[in-house]
Amino acid sequence: MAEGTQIPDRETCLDLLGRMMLIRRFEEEAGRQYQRAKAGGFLHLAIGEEATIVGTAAAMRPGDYLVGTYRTHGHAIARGTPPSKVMAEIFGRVDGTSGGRGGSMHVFDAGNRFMGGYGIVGGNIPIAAGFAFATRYRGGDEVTVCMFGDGAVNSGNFGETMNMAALWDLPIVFLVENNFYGMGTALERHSAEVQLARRAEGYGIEGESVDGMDVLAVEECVSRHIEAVRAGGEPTLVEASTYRYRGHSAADPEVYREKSEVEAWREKDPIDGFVRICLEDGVLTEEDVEALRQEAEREVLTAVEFADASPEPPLDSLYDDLYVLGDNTGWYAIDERSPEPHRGESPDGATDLSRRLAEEGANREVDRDEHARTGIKR
Amino acid sequence: MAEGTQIPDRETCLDLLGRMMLIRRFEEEAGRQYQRAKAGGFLHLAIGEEATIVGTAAAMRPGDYLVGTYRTHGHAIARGTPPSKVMAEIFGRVDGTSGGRGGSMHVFDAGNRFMGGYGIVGGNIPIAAGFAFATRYRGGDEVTVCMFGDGAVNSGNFGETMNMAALWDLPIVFLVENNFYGMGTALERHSAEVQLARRAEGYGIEGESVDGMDVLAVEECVSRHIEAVRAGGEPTLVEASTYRYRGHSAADPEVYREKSEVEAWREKDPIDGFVRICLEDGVLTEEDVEALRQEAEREVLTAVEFADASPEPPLDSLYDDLYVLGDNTGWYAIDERSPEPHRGESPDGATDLSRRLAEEGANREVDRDEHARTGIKR
Amino acid sequence: MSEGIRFREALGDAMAEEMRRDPDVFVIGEDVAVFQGSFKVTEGLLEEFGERRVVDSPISENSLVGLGVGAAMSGLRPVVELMTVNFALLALDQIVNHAAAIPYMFNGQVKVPLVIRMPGGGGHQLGPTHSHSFEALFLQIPGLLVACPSTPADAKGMLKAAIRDDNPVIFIEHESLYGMRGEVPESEEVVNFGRAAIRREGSDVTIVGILKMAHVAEEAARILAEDHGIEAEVIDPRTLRPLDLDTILDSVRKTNRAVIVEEGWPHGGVGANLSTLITEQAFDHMDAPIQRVTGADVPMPYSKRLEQAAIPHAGSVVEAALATMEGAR
Amino acid sequence: MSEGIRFREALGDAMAEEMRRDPDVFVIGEDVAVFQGSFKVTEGLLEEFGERRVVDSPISENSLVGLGVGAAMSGLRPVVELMTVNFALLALDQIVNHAAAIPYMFNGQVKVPLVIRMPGGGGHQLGPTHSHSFEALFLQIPGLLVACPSTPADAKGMLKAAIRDDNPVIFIEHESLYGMRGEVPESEEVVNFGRAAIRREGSDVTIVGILKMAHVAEEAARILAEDHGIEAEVIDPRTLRPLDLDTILDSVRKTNRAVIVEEGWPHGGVGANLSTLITEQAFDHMDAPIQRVTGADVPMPYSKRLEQAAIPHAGSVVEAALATMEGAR
Ligand SMILES: Cc1ncc(C[n+]2csc(CCOP(=O)(O)OP(=O)(O)O)c2C)c(N)n1
Ligand SMILES: Cc1ncc(C[n+]2csc(CCOP(=O)(O)OP(=O)(O)O)c2C)c(N)n1
Ligand SMILES: [Mg+2]
Ligand SMILES: [Mg+2]
Repeated sequence: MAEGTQIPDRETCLDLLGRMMLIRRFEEEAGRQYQRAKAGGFLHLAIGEEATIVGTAAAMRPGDYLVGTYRTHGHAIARGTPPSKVMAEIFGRVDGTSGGRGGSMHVFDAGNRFMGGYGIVGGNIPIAAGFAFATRYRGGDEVTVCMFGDGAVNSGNFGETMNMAALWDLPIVFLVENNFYGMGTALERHSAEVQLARRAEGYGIEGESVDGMDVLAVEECVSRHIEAVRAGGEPTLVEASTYRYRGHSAADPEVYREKSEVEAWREKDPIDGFVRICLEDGVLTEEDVEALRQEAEREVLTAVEFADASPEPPLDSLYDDLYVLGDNTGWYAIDERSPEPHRGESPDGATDLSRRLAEEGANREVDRDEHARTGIKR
Repeated sequence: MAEGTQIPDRETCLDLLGRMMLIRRFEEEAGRQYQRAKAGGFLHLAIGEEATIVGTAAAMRPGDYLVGTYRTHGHAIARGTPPSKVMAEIFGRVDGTSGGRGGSMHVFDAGNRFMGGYGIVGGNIPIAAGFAFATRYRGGDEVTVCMFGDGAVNSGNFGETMNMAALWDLPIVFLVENNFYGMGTALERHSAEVQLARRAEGYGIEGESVDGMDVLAVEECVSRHIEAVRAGGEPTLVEASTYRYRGHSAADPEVYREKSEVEAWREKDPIDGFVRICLEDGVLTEEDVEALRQEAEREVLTAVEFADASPEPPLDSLYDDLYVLGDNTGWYAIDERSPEPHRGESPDGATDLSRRLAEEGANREVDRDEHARTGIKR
Repeated sequence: MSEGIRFREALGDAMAEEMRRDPDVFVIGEDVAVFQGSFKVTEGLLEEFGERRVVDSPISENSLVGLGVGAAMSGLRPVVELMTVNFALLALDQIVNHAAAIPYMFNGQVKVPLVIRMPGGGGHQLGPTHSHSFEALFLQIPGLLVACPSTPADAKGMLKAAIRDDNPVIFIEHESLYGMRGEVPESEEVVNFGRAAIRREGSDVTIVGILKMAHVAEEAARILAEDHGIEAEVIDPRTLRPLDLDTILDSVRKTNRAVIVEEGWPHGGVGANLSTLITEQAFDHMDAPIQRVTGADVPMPYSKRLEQAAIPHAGSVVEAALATMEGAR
Repeated sequence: MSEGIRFREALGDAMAEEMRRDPDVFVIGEDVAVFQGSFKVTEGLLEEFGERRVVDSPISENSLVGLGVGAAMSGLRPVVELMTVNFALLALDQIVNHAAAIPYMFNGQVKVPLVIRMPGGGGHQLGPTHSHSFEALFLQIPGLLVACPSTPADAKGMLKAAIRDDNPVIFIEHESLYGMRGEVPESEEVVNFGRAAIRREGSDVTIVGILKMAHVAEEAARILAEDHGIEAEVIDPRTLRPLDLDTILDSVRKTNRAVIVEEGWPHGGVGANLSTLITEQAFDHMDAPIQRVTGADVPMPYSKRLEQAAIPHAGSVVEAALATMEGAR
């Protein structure tokens, strides 16, 4: 922990620690459920990065916008999204944050101003600037925080959007979750300048690095940036150094790093470290920590039950929300399995043949080749 | 002119001045020919930017690669491309550098290592890095110089490629021709940081600004960078401050700047300035300058004659060079006007109907609406 | 000089009216403000609405569109101008993976009421990188609406409809049409999508064309009538998504013959899509194979002669129509 | 476990062999080296060829392809891996306005012998941004070659042909096929483009499919034979540019019926293009409208049930084939 950081009050400590423990436990469970084939696709876990996530979320007001990547279960939860809805999304169920349409990479919860969940590296960056643009346009005082990985700073969007945001003084804080790898490519093998906060310089704005394993340091640093921006300052770039203990996604053989490196980072574990100082300080007791542990356990198991009980999306919802129907769009699509255009006005556009074939497809044993579960995944 | 710059020998002065005067005269004539409808499309003139162009070209070895934008008549000429071939390209004729296929924006002369001529802002940047990559791959000592405008630094490609080049130590010098406008948008209205050389910092490489109206300063600066790169140094970013006297393209009403600003820059005219110091120094005489003027006049008028005499591309060349024919590609296309695929092996793939209709289209009075000649163009 | 206002003015009026009506509408793009628009479509907007609502963008197409997507998700109604359709390739990730996908992938929690306007097409000797017709690329993408107006009245009415619509709209303008004049109805007239226009009635052959090719189709129909005594029905679908296939099918069921003319490339083009849809649904009505007249299958050459040879003209459409008549049995 | 080597190994072997043969061939892409390729296609290459020739790239798709274009113009033969086809949208400007256009627009002064490999397709619950089938987008572009192998033998032979070719090649691999095993001929075997493969002979109906859908087509043909006594001819075009239309037309002239199955979206798709080309050239031979079986017209949903409903299966192909039989007159 940074020198001279003040330990906050008991309530704040319980909150920060509770959120970190909940997210950690959630992620572990998501990984387990994935192994049990409850979830499909990719599963990007952020275990090890909880201080960066929770410290940032704690620095935000309810009305502020948080934008993340495809590794954002924790971000949504830290913003207030119920874990059960995140788990249901991972399970692909109707009660998921995105109704099972988006999956683990595309969690979204407008109500809690967790604004996604984006699978394209760097794709979230200009969108976040759009939220900030809208805030400035309307004269609001919300700040947008846009989080992305060290790999994303090399995407064209990063430079383009940094310039726009700085040029127009958009109320946004860019936050690099530097976990030292973009997939299997180490920071120094993908970025010419490894002090990522320096990327701010070319745009004439401020950059700052913070220890992303220290929740208090993150909270303090990000708060400072958010409030400076809220007060009308220029956008800034914060680099939080952190680490993911797990592979990039569920089936990453991790040939690109040494076990010892992972171990060394585990020594700096954000949860263990925070527990230690809270206990040392006396603001929390062992019993407090145990209570939080049990609470996290309970919430996560409830989330799994909830997700399991939630129905799969019905087949006739396949075209729902593709278009907002209105004067321009009374119908939306020519489906492949019926020669008729689907009329949006009629709730039941698909022909019987169409429905029957879709059922068949959906229910059919999925022909997974070996890499779908055990093999190669990003 | 920069303090303490040494005036070079007579031969060098004649060369630098001669090239600048030739390019200036060429550009003026191209503008005139465009007004007379000898050329179509866009015509981007670089009048005012000759010192940056010639100073850079003079710093290069014959084997080095120069990559430009869509404002590159002068760049090609400075590299050694005959003005007549550039003019013929502008006229859209078979003897043009690109056989009339590319036009003013897409001049290309592999023989003189002028590597284009690219219409997409920023599109040339990674391609230039590709040349540098190939040089490094082969162990050659050529350096690539990639030139682009102040507007192009905001393109995604700029950041992406700067990082790659710096990461892999590619033998390339990036050179921003900062003429203070991207079309009608002034530098301070498109770029958060107006000292464009500072854009290098985020990639951990060196940036330097130079007076782009001073051919000796440019030559000195760019030479230094090229030779440092050639010696194995990291890539660098040079910002040359310059100005285009004319509009962005041939029909730009220039509402975005004051006449007085243009006048102020004309005071710093790169040709006038260089003539002045050469005369003051005594290295050149008035007669020398007059001889160069006449030589430029002659060359440019010859170029126009040449271009005028060069035939239009024949219609049956329409599909030439679309594909390199080989084992994979014996034929290339299904044309719209004949139901037969065009066999590349037969020199005469088009059917009679196809040929007749194409002739008709090509010869037909072109239905130009008002903006084609006098109105709005980029 | 013909009557009415110019196509570009109609577009400008549409934006101005919608901006007056709805404070959430704003315009952003390269050189739309101080420069007044590279094709002068946004002329006067800066003066009336100021810098807050008429915004010059850096040359950063993907982020420009992405910023529009985010602003639209926040409830604003951005009209993003891409200077030309050619640069849309740089923004395609934001268009396809974001604008088009977001409402669906986030289960309808947010809308993306975004208009992306872009001039396109060939004919002005802009060469291989600056002459594209990408209608066929955009019509593939579920989640987008795709508008292709061919008259000043449609330009205005459809742009107003696009701005009011809650879906992301690709709005393609043909650079050759900006100077065209035409009568434009009074201000509140909106031209809703998904309704093809029958530009000329006829019973012998159906000719379908969009953008500049809608006019080429009409010209061909005139020649067919005058020189060949053939009455062509000319249809301008106006929007490719949604597509008013019914109007086209009704016509084809009457004429039993069809020609589709488009400026884009032949493979996988607008014509290929329409031809397939028509054949699938009116197979028994077709007396001859549908003829397509398309741009040549090459990057657009700069040379005027080659360029004109690569772009469809009325003569080719006439030949194609005659070919459908020959094919009759 | 079936015989032969896996699809991904076949691709890896092709690259390794070509790299041994030609020192100008190199491989570049995100995580192709140390990580061994996100789908392990480049496994072992770093070890054999070293960092100079097997290069991990930052996440910078447009510049990655652009760098490949420049390197190819300099005479190298880059094999660029885009981690998946979904990210090709970010590189489309370099693919269309540069790789495809440059040889033509610079009048043949330079070649662009570039291969861009990209895994694609749906079926693994990767959701709306990660499940695209963009074959129909690439086949539109003159200047590109487009390869879509469906077997390990083709994967190897076609990738070798692609690397030796002097044109820019889009090489699409289906993620579901990487684990598939098959016999692969000895090393110097090259499978040239523009030659469709007849996967099964039959005289009742022609079924055309690429990538994973080539296998779905074969499965449908088996069901048609076993359950319905219908003999389908199954054709895998293998390359969409050049397209071996002759082989397809020969088949259709024999069967008089056709079904096209593709994973991509229905509008302007591979099927629409093929259907139009077939109808144009074999109109008099068609006894029934050509049937298309395509992916659903939505961004790919994540939910397994919805995703499977959005992807074509053999059952739909069988239904479509039966429909062409019904339509007979
Ligand atoms: C544009 C794009 N390119 C490639 C990918 C594949 N991909 C997914 S995550 C990832 C690594 C990203 O690394 P980083 O930004 O550091 O984030 P982290 O995964 O470490 O959180 C890559 C290459 C992608 N999703 N989007
Ligand atoms: C990607 C892209 N966006 C927009 C354009 C249209 N355009 C052509 S030149 C230009 C301005 C470029 O300014 P700058 O880079 O400063 O170069 P300059 O013209 O001043 O030499 C623009 C916007 C383009 N050609 N390519
Ligand atoms: Mg990372
Ligand atoms: Mg400029």
